[in-house]
Amino acid sequence: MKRLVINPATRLEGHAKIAIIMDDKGEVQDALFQTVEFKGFESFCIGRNAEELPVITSRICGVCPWAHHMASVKATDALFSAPPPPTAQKVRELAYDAFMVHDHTAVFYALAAPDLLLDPDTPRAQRNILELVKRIGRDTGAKVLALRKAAADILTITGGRATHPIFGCPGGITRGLSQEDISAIRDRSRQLVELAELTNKVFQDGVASKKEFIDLFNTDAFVNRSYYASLVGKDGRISFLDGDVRVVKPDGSTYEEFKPASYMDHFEEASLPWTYMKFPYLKNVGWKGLQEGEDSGLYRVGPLARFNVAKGFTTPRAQEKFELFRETLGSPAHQTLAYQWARVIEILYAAERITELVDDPELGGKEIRSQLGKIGEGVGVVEAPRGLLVHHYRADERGVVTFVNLIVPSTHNNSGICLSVKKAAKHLIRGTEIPEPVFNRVEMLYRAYDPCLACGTHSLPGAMPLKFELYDSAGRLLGSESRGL
Amino acid sequence: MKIGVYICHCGTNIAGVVDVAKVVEFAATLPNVAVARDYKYMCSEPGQNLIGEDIRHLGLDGVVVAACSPTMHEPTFQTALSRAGANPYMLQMASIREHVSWVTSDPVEATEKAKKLVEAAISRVSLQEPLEKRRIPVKQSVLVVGGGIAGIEAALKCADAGKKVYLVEKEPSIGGHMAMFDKTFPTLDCSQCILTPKMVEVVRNENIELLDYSEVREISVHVGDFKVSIVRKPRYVDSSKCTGCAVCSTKCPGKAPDEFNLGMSKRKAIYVPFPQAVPLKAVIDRESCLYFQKNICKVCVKFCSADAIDFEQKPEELELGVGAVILATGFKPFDARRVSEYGYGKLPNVITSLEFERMTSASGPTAGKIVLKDGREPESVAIVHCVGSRNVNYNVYCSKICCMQSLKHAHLLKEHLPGVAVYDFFIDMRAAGKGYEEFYKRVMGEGTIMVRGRPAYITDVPSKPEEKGKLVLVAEDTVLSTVMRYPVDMVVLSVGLEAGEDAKELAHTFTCSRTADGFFLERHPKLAPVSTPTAGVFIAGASQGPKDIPESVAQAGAAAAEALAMMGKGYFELEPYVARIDEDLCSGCGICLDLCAYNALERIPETGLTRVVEALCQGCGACVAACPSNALDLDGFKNNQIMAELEGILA
Amino acid sequence: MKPERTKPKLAIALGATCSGCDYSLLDLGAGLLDVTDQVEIVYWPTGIDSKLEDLQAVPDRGVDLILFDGAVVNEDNLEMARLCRKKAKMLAAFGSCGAYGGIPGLINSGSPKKILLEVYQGLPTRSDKAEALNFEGEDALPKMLGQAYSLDQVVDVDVYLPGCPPPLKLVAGLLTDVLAGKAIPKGTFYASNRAVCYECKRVKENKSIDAIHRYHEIQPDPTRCLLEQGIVCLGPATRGGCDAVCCTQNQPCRGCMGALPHSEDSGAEMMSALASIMELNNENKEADYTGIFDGLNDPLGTFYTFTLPKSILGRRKVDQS
Amino acid sequence: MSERPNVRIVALLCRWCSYAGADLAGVSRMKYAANVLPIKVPCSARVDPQLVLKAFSEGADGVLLAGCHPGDCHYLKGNYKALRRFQLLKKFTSQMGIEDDRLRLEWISASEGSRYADVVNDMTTKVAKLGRLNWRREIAIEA
Repeated sequence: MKRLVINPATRLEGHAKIAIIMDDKGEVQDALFQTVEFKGFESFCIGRNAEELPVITSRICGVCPWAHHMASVKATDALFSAPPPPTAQKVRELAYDAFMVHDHTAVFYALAAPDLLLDPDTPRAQRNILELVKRIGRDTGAKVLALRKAAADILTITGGRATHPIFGCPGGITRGLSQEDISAIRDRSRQLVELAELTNKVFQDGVASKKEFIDLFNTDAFVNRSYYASLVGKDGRISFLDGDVRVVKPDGSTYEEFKPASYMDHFEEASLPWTYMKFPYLKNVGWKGLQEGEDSGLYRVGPLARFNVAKGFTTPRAQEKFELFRETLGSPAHQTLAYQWARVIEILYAAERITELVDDPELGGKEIRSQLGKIGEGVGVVEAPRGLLVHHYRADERGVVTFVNLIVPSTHNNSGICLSVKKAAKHLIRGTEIPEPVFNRVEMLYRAYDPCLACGTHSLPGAMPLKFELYDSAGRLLGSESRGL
Repeated sequence: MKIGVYICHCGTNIAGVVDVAKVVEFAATLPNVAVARDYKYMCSEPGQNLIGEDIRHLGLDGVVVAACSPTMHEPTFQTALSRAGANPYMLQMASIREHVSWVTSDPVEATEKAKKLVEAAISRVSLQEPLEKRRIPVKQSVLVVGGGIAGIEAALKCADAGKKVYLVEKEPSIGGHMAMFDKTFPTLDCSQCILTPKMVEVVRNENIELLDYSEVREISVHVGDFKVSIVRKPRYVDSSKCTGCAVCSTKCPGKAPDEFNLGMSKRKAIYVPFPQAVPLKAVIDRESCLYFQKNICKVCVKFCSADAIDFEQKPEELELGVGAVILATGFKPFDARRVSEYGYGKLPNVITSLEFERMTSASGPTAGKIVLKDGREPESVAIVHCVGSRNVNYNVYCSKICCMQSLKHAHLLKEHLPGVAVYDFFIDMRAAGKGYEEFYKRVMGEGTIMVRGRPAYITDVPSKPEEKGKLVLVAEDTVLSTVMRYPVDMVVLSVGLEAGEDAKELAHTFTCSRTADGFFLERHPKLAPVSTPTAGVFIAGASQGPKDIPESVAQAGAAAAEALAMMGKGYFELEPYVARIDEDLCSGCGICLDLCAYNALERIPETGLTRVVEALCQGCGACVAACPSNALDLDGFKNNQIMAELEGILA
Repeated sequence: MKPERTKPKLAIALGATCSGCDYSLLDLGAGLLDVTDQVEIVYWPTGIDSKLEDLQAVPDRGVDLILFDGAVVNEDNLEMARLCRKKAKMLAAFGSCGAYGGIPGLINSGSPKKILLEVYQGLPTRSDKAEALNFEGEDALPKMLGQAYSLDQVVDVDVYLPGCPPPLKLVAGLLTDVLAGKAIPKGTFYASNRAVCYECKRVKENKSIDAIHRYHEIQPDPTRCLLEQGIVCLGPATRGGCDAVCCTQNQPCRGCMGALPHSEDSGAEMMSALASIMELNNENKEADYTGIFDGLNDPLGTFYTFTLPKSILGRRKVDQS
Repeated sequence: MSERPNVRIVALLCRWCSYAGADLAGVSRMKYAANVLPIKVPCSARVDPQLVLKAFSEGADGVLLAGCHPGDCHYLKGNYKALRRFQLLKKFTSQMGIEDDRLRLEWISASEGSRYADVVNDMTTKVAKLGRLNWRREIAIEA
């Protein structure tokens, strides 16, 4: 049996590993997606002033700081009993939509695109955004980057800067928008729509319209029939910031719908000795390990989940794409690779939504803060690009934090990722050899989730290096294989 | 860096406990130490020479003396360094006597501690820098604020010494309260008679520029050179022309209460404050002048042969530069109305001591007659001490002059109205002063009835027939310890002294502080009684605290002497410990600006950054510790020097 | 185009970080391409699929500039830091985490063991409270070092690029200097030597405050200095270079740019400054100032949000037990 | 003191009052614990909190700040600033796990030699009870 030496250096980037456990018959018994990052925010946020948490927790992740910031701001709204006035809400939504474009485009062009658009024979070393830019032509590349910068600009106008905003505060925002700000945003919103259309076209032409890709999507090994959870707006449509949490069964029917504040009655986390990551599952269904189907509490979040939970978008062009998506993949769509497509469509929605908001008279309002009320407890839930994000705080009467609980999307999806990997591995691996295709496929799979483990791992979402380890049932290491290390 | 370390035995004072040899041996091993010696008495001539020799021959650039406390001999050794051509501030002392040998019983512990202090001194001195005492030239001119007896005295003294003097008085005439008094205790010589010559001398002395009817508007406190701006109020009479003949006054139809007589008589709209006024010039009071009020009359213009009247006069502003300031702004009499139970202002024949002074003055409203409001002469008069003084409700302090003032009044009463009954209510008789006690005896001899007790209240409601039409003082005679009722015709309230209304602004303008009771605060109650924390600003007279005339005069002399000594030397010498700012690091945050007690920090208008006004900096370092960008540091106590000492002491 | 002189080699490596520093580089927009044209990126896990071998393959001191993004909290971070030191001609502490410990440095406010327990047992959504405590033992997982360190506390650092994230113009400044082959003195900070106040547009009038307010409690006058309005702003004690962006957003500076030159501890600097001007108008015998700082619930979190590991005390007292 | 505690207490003494007070203790031959290591500063307001933190991190087990009594500051108002800084600093040091008795502010006038001796002895006893602080800013990492 081939025994691979583990180069100690590989541990340096071992922020994510995949361990595959074989049974005695050499059958894949389990596949475990392992992260080793640990920061301890839940602990060192205790003792801080609650209003500082939006500042501190945004640093959980430099890739999706706005998601954490906004979840935290919403949690502190509740903690200080200070519902934000309409103007503040609208500025928040506008900024958040800009963030969605900012993040989704990065993910698409930096990860999905290289996999999907570059010739298969492209050497891995060149499978990156810079290479992609070279391929689609420097001009187009520059254009994409320039257009995307419009999103960064909007984030800077509203939040002072694109990464780690100085923006929200309990009960509102700290700086309102001037007319100059608004017209500056209006100009850029047009560029964002252009970017969104362009991106959708790229995807449509390069992927959605290609049979081989759709077949790949539909490959049984890459389909996971799980529960899905996401926020839905009052109208049952996709909403990034507000609404209740809805969970749908693998058959698409609604399993439960609840107020974000009661998340504890519905989610529970298991933690396993070999990873710092936690494994959430639906409390009322129960933890059956990495199993799909209706009896297993395993659920997934993120773009695909949003598509499977909600009944579409409020903006026309995005809704069009949504319907095409369902037509092509069915509903609910269990094809893990479909995450990418959903993501691309959401870019369009966010851009469209900005063009609506920018003309809303209330946007430039002066009332941007509300009175603080009783201090106590607060749960803030938003749809991060990668899915449901929960911030939950408690504070004493001085507003000093006494308790913090965070569930990040990639944690929600942890089980999902493991399941996908396991299923793919079972399908692909025989014996102790790890055949070539495993890498590409498995990699594509977890890239679909775009696990942002910075909130976990420090790679542009998904581009993390992979390391396989094979264990026997007794947990003895049989072999290992590294990729991208 | 070459450092010399010198450990003193101080006889057995140090060597008796500290193992000096061990300390020397240890010191010699430390970095930068070129030589380490010990000697029986470092402060002795040969001891100092030892240091001098090493500086010259070994070229030491830093010296550590481990001996007594620096408070004791730092100057001695600094001089030793200078004599040998080294900078005196390259010295650091380790106090191994007061802080070690005298307070530690165990020789081992003592020696260890001594070592640490020596090591600290060595690591500190190696970061010290040569410093020079600051010399700031002093302008040869004085500003005296206040034209009362203290101000006049101080002005004359400085002028006689040949210095230019500016005497500022806010009233139309100098003279202050003393000019209002009739007699002065205990000698009873006439106040005017002794004051007038001095007042006249003020105008005669060409070194004095009298700025009457003027006030100090602002002053920029720069030690040695104060920039003062003064506003001269318009008299509406051209002083250069007015002869003081007062014809205008006699013809003028406008009337107003006479301030000089405390409103007990009327004066004209154009008037000369009082016969002996200096300058002897008329002044027009707009409020009562028909021309200013109704645009009619102009009688004065008609009758002024000198045609000095000038209705068009405007306030004029003067800018002065002076080297020293003497504040002699005097006091304000306690307002007797505040003691409502004494009925002043309600009961017609209850008057204040100052009103009584005017009454007895020949030039006063009653031409020297002591009379009741109805013109009768009083048969019985009560004098009450401590009105507004020694009382938690008003002023806790003793106004000091009231006892003698009251005794003087008792005497004057007997003198003017033989046979009048005088009751003198006192708490304690405070007659401490040359000839005072004797005067007290004399007054008692004259038959004044001394009642030891503070009247509870004064009423005109009779409780028995003989009290009809009388003022009744109800007081406990604490000697007989019985409450008694004393019916009298007139009551004189001996009011205490309070800080002037303008004391607060003045203190602010001249950046000197005040004590809780509002009087100016001296730099040291014993050793610097006429100085203030602001170098070059001195205080004299009742503005510093209640005092009588001789004291005021003496203090005025002292203040003058201080100012003269300073100007005579020609410069200030200030410790070299000043804050310095690195403008490349200053962000202009302004944290330091308002916390300096001496206004030594100011914002540079162009850049918005901070500047240190060296002459004002006293070297406390409050701003240095506060400066969040480490742009400020303190010569002699630099951050790195103190840190070095710390590291040395913990090494 | 003809082969130009060999491009400078650039690498961006990661410790304990949110990777916001290097992710924000993408916001250079098209400008990013200009940079990438002129340098050879040998290693940048965030931006490109680079192999660690690529970095290891470079001869020692073979990379002209390595930006190290993140604090050092576990053995992985430590080994990465040491590898970077070995390979870099010039090693830059990139971002507040690398320079001062940053937000991950807040872990120094408690003991790591305690934190593990809290996060893995204490939380309500955890079903199996007993399990998962043998992390430290598990050699599959990198060992926690017991506290967070700034990069220069574990290896020698050449230049500093503070900020959370570092303002792009400062990053551009460093890259330009490197591309120009400019000699950069060791210990150079790519940030201002003056405090944030120097860049802050707010009007400064009188620095004496009677009460402390939290930034969310009042709506400050947008034109006047926040500190003068009683909001604890670390601007006066913090390096500029950020154009006072937080103050512009009506929020106080939290000090991400770190301590000024000659200063070791921006937190202490600010405490001293604040206490000096607090109740400045109430200085008299009677004033005992009890409770004047009751409003400041959390000095540690307020004055050391980004700089705890690099401060003078560095971390909470290590329990002798 | 019978058994000699090996704790070290740094005393930052203002030049005008407390240092003079310490001198007086010496002149009056009052015996007190040798654990105190005096450093002279111009005014209690000169003491930068960094100096105190530095003292702890450099190995001091206790730090004593001493200045003129309120109202008697040679520089008028320096000691008020010292007091306010002390109160804030204290809040921080206790958050950092430094026990209360290790950091102390006292008003000691030039005439209070005995008070200086008492304060030093009392503080030495209390700090000795707590033992050495031996502060570690960084847990050493093996190279």
